[in-house]
Amino acid sequence: AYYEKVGFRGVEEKKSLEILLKDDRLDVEKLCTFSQRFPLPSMYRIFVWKVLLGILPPHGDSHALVMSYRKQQYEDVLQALQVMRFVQSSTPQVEVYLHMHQLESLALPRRTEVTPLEPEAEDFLAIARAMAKIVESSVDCYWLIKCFVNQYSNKYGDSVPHLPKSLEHFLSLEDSRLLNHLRTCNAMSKLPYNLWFRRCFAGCLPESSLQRVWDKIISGSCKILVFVAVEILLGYKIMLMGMNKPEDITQFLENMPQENTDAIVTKAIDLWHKHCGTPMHSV
Amino acid sequence: FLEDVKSQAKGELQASQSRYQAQRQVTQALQTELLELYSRLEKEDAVAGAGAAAAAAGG
Amino acid sequence: FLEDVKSQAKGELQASQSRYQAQRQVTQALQTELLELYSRLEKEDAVAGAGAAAAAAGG
Repeated sequence: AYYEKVGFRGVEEKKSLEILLKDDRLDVEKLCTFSQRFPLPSMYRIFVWKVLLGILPPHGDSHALVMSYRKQQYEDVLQALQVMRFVQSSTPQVEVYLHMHQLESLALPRRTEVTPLEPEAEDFLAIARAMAKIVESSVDCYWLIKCFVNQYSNKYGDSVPHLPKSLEHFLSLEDSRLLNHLRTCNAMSKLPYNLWFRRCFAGCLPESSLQRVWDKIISGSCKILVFVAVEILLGYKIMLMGMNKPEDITQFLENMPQENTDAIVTKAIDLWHKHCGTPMHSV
Repeated sequence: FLEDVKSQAKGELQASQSRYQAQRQVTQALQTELLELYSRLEKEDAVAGAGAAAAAAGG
Repeated sequence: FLEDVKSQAKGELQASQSRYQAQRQVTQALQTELLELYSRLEKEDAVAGAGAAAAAAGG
């Protein structure tokens, strides 16, 4: 009965999304609300992400023209990098995306200096690798990575440093015993916060689970990241309670098992709705 | 309806402007690269010139 | 009035497009120059390499 209900809800949700997408002028706010409340059907996900991230404008009539601009811009930047020999046929695709982004933000490194990658560049690459597994077209992929990364740092840059504190708070509400254990063995300051809150779980969760988390980030919440982290800790409580060295805990979490991630994300979304409320604007 | 027309035009203009901005950033990157190459060439020419002069003096 | 707004929007878009085209011509010219420089540098490097090899063989 539960599955019937969920299945029925799924069909209803998909219909209401389709009604939203039929508008000549897409209502971005309603699309945000929808994506915050419900999972995006995978057939519409990339389209909705492109609209929410401003890669496509609200007006459907403009989509072809705007996409031709986007494609041209992609090709212009790529071609310049090829001429400058920053990019060769052997360059991995995600590094191509990185150099394109660097060129566009006037941060292309000097090639004569062989410097190790900045942490931001490593974060970009991790997000790019995950996005490349979700999105087929390289033009779409580049634009989605770039706009995702830009939106994340512009919109949530100030909140990200506070997320570990928030994690501690919600973990204390959900399971104070686990929190105490982690505190006792000095693990709280060594949790993989970069992986969780700077890379948004890219390289940590498999893409099928990851995209459901990114739905929420793209539509306007970075708080979801905290609840995913809480559910990961709760999900592996037994293992974690058995570890006493902080580096073992970090090591385990950085290479987390990939089996139950869908359930973890589902629980995280429920917990997030429970604590932060479900957006109730009419959809 | 007027707002509609305006917002549609705005969306298209923004995309067009972004394409233009990227082209400007490409220009800057190319210029930086060219400057570096020219200074490298000049250095090499100076070294080659000094080498040739030394060879001529020695011979 | 609506026609007015539309034609203004169209004008702005065209202006943006022509700015883009102009900038694109600049980058094309720079790219050509860059390619030429690269091939000049490569020739010089080859000559220098051959010279060094000859010197080593002669010495």
